[in-house]
Amino acid sequence: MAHTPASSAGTTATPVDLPIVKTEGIHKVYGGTVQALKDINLEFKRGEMTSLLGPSGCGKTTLLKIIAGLLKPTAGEVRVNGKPVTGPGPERAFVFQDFALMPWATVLRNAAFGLEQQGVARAEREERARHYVEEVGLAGFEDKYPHELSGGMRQRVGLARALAVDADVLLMDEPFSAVDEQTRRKFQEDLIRLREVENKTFIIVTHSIEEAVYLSDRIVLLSPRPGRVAQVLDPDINRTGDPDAIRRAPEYLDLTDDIWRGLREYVE
Amino acid sequence: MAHTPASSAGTTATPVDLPIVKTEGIHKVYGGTVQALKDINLEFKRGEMTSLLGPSGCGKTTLLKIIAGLLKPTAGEVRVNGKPVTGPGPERAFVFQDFALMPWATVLRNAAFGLEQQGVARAEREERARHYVEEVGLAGFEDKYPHELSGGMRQRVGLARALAVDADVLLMDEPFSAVDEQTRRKFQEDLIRLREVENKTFIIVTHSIEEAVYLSDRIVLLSPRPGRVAQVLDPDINRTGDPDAIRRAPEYLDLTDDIWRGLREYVE
Amino acid sequence: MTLYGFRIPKFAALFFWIVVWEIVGQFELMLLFPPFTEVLAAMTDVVTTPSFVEAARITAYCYLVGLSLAVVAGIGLGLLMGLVPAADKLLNMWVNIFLSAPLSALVPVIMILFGMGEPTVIVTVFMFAVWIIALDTRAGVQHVSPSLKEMAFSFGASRVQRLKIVLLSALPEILAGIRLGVIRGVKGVVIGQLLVSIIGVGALFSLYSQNFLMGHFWALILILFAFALSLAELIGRLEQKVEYYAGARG
Amino acid sequence: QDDPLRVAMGDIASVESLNLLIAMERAEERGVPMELTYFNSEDVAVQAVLSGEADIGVGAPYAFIENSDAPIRMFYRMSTLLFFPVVNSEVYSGWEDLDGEEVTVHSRGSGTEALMRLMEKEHGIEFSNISYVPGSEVRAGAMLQGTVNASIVDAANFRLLQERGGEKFKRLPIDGVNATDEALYANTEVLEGRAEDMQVFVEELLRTWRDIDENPELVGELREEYGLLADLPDNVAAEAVPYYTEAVEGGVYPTDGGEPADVADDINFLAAAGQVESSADEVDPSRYWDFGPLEKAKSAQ
Amino acid sequence: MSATVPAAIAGGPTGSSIARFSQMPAMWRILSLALFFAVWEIAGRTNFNYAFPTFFETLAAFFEMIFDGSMGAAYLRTLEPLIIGLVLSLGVGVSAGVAMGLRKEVEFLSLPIFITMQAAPMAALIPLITFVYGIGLTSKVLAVIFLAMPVITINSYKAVRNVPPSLLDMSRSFMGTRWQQVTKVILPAASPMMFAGIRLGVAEGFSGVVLAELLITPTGIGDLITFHRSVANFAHMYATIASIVAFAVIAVSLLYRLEITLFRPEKRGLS
Ligand SMILES: Nc1ncnc2c1ncn2[C@@H]1O[C@H](COP(=O)(O)OP(=O)(O)OP(=O)(O)O)[C@@H](O)[C@H]1O
Ligand SMILES: Nc1ncnc2c1ncn2[C@@H]1O[C@H](COP(=O)(O)OP(=O)(O)OP(=O)(O)O)[C@@H](O)[C@H]1O
Ligand SMILES: O=[N+]([O-])[O-]
Ligand SMILES: [Mg+2]
Ligand SMILES: [Mg+2]
Repeated sequence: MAHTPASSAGTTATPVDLPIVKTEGIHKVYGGTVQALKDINLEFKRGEMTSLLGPSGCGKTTLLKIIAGLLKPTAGEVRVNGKPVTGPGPERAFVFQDFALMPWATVLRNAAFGLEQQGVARAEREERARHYVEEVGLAGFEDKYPHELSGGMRQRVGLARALAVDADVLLMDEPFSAVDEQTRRKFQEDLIRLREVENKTFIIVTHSIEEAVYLSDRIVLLSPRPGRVAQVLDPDINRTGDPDAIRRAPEYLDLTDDIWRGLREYVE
Repeated sequence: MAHTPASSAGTTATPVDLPIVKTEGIHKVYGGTVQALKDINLEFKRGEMTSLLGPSGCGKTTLLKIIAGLLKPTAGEVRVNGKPVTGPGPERAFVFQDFALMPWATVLRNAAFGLEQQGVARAEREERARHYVEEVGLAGFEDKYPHELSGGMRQRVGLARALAVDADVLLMDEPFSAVDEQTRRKFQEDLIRLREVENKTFIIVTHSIEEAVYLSDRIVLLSPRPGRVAQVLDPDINRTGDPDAIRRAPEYLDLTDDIWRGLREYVE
Repeated sequence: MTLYGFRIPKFAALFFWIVVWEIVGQFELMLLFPPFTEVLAAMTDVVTTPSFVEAARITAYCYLVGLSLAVVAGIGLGLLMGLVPAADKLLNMWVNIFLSAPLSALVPVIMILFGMGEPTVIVTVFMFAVWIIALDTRAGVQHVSPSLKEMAFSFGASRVQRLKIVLLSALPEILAGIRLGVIRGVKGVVIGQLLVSIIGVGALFSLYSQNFLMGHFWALILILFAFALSLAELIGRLEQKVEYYAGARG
Repeated sequence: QDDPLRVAMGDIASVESLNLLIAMERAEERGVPMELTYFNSEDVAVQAVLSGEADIGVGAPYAFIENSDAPIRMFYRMSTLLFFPVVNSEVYSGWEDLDGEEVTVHSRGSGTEALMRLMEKEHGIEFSNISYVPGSEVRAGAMLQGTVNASIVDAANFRLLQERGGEKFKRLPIDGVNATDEALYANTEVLEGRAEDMQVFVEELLRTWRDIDENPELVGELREEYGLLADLPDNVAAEAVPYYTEAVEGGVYPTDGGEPADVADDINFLAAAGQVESSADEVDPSRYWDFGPLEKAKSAQ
Repeated sequence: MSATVPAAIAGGPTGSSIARFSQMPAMWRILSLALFFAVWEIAGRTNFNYAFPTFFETLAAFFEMIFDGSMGAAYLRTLEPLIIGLVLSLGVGVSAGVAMGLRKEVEFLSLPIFITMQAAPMAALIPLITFVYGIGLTSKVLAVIFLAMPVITINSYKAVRNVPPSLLDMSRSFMGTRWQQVTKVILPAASPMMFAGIRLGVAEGFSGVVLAELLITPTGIGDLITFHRSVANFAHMYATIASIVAFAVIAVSLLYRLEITLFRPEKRGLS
């Protein structure tokens, strides 16, 4: 089951191996009757990429939004850098499944939106946003509007927006689900490369076992409603070098099969 | 490039190894300017499962619809069992990306729709539809309405409808793209099993390299617009036994990588 | 809405406003509002006069005839526009013009063309209701999932069958259009009767205003309002049923 | 029994319509069924007569006939124009003061407007604006409140102004105006097709008008006898006799039902006011009037 | 439907140029107008109704009224209550709608009123207004407000309510204050539907002012209509009615243009 909680209280310095995000006894009940999450105790280490995997409706999105501070848990607490979360904070940034771009704003303004709300001056925020728009591979598209982009490109804007605010933790809810297979595959490879450049902590919700195994340092499997932590796995896969090599590593294949055997029974 | 055409003219008997579907010099131009397909010459053998794979917008759907008789080619001809196609016919059945179910009809009535149009009496068509609804794993859901089903289950209804008319050729346009990853994986396994029971010819459009390699006897790679046949591949993978074994077969992995290397440059 | 932990039902707000109305009326704060109790008292007076029954009959008759014509013509027109692109290009502009035109300005024309009595009121109801029904039907037809149409075609459905599928698929939009048409039709019947000639409810309005019967006037207005709202609610219910039955479309 | 003769009024019946209502009752007693319909303005009533929804209309549709050549003809002159131009004496004292000022009349194309236009010509002045406020009582009310300072009202409301305002309101002189206020008209088909009924009706109109001319008190008696305008509040009903007494004195109700010379006067008046383009010299009265029923009725008496 | 025959097969270059020609919306509009006017002209010439003028008679009457100044004067008169009423409806309607969208308790109290006002035949109130406020400007302005405001309010309310929840979450997750959320996300996201409501409201406002001018006292356009009807100048009456209909339609489409140029940068150049 869940990891044993590490000592957490009172540390002001946050060494690299201490958890940057910690959930303690999270419960979530919707409308008094629907128990979505039950006693979630998890730790997310700085600089790691964690996937939340589980059957549909098990509470993945709910958990991610609680960590983001967008939802309040019914019981329990989320701590980021040791401080309890009471709402959204500058150290966390969200990437949305449906992109959540403003249709009336250009790529650049969308990417700079987090900074705009923080009151960063126009010239500076546009410079920073421009940098990340390039980093996610959209150089030249700065003045386009979202409806002029494909799904994959729109999600790249969402990613640039999250990167631009320079948060430590990136929370992504099925970021590739509205994107076609081949684009998705490319995106995954880009994400691995991006991780090497940016030292961020990623928490990704996904339905894809391959994606989880391919991308993450750690996989949290949730059980069907009420969502509990069923298993925490640490794939030991070398992600340096050719990304294609990962997909044929025996550890990758074994883990994928393992997880599939565990989840198959819940499918339909 | 394309296979050498087999002798085609005038054979009334259609031995198993003769192509059941043949496209000859298919061109398709949309609205006078958009050339979607250019000179497509292909043969589909009876009982085989063929995947059409290619970057977005390369004309996969167009080709499938031309074969189905839903679209007219600008030039060229499709022959099914040697007879030129002029429109939809009873020997071909289509499975739609968005399921195309009638929301006001029950699962059973949806599955029986093709038979209803053929004028089959109610009792008989319901019996046949019921058989296929069970075969696709929806026993017990006959009287439900589509909105009461999950995406995967809806597509199973679409499949049952296509099977019920007992067509020789099943044409499927990204049948799993609106279905979540885990369901999709299950569905693929079921499709392989179904193929063993029903002796049908399948033509499947997909974006997923893994899916194409996993499922098909033959893969047709189309190049970006104007779509031409870039390559025809015959994966030599043993599909009997454990379906999970396929995903770790070296031939499977090699072919997937090969194709990805070819397609990657077209992505975004 | 909850207040101090208690759930307050939605209609409670209406009671609040009725109380406000009564206070405004009692203290004569606004000329427009006589005390609500006075209006209620007039209500019984209004519904028991013989002319009310006759007015209600004429009004209901004109309304129902006009609305039925509008439903039939609107669905037909919408289908035509949805299915025949050339017809759409020719007619769409007019449907939109009539939808945003001040139709009350047309009543004098209708009056001259159709006479002073019921036909004009019927045509007015028709004019108020038909365009929105046509436009919604058109939208419904155009939004029928192309794959559903292809499905019917590929499984060998006949023309009639395919038209049936189009109609059934467009049903939620058609009903939404009819609901709007029903509401607009009530406006039409009132405007028609006010402008055209002194028949039906219009006659009662003149009677009350000539005799300075404010309470009666309001009572009649409330009856009309209640009629319009109940009709809209009724169609709304039906719509929900279809929406549920049809599930999430597309 | 015939279909009733349907009379279309452009307004709801009031005290001023009692003479017509009495004549209709009397015609009914002589076997001509009559029916009254109200429309919400005079021009709507004309449309009703034209389209055959009513047989007889109330009004003076000269301009309408001139412009449309519609087959309708007037056949009985019910009243002459007796209006009182009134000004607030604190503001104006004569016609000359109204030059460049605003006056308020009943409606576009009404006799009140025509009268004011004629006065403009006669006195060589020009109003800055003519605004329309239907209803004499409404205009009188506005004058009492001081929101209107120059208007034109009927006898009853002129009396009201004098009662309430005394010296404050001054009547301006008008000379030599003989114009029809209200007449009865009908479709030519009706005039021919139902000539006998029309004759009876006109006979009763003449009789009633003469009776009232002799004795205005009769209106009150007959109202009760026939139960006319029963739901009229008592205080309003009590106005009837004084109103007719005064109107008869003022010569509002001619007893001859009209004659061709009146038509010429009407046309001169309306032409001066700019409402018709014809001039009396060139116009044949039969374009507007059918004196047939009136002549027959007179000779039958 | 989808099986359109490619132009290349249908008729070579001619076929495709016809196809391209017929794709031009302006051409269809002109064609549609021309057809309508032709039918009007022919119907008028058949004299099926004494009061039905031909199209050209109407057009001549229109220009006559333009040049003699009566049309201009009438519009000046009509526009006064219309503009006052619309400005008030816009101000009150949009703020009330947004307030209802943002605050539950405002919604609870006010929504039933506006729903009633939108669904009910508010025109029935016009005689009542006259009754109470007389025949002046106030009554006409109120008539405009009664018809225009409900739809503006309800649409503004729905627009705020229909802002995609993920956009709200987005603004919140990037630390937007409530004020930033409202000004930077809710209002821009709500503006298309709000403007749709405003367009409907303006159309209703036209209806209101015409009704007022026909029912309360004939002034402006209403006066032109009734006057020309009373003297059987039917071509003038038709011209007046056609002009107010056209005016309303043009005003509504200009409003749409304005919305696109001011608030919808992403749609510029699309239509
Ligand atoms: N606002 C809400 N009110 C009531 N129930 C809700 C609400 N949001 C989610 N739920 C329920 O809570 C459970 C968990 O929902 P959640 O969206 O977190 O699941 P998920 O794992 O993200 O599912 P999916 O894989 O389909 O995205 C589901 O059963 C859902 O129906
Ligand atoms: N009705 C149409 N009119 C004009 N162009 C069209 C039409 N349908 C498709 N096209 C164009 O033809 C090309 C091929 O389209 P098609 O839908 O066959 O591609 P596809 O390979 O199925 O793409 P995807 O992978 O995105 O489904 C595309 O460039 C598309 O834009
Ligand atoms: O009655 N109307 O509100 O149009
Ligand atoms: Mg989710
Ligand atoms: Mg496709």
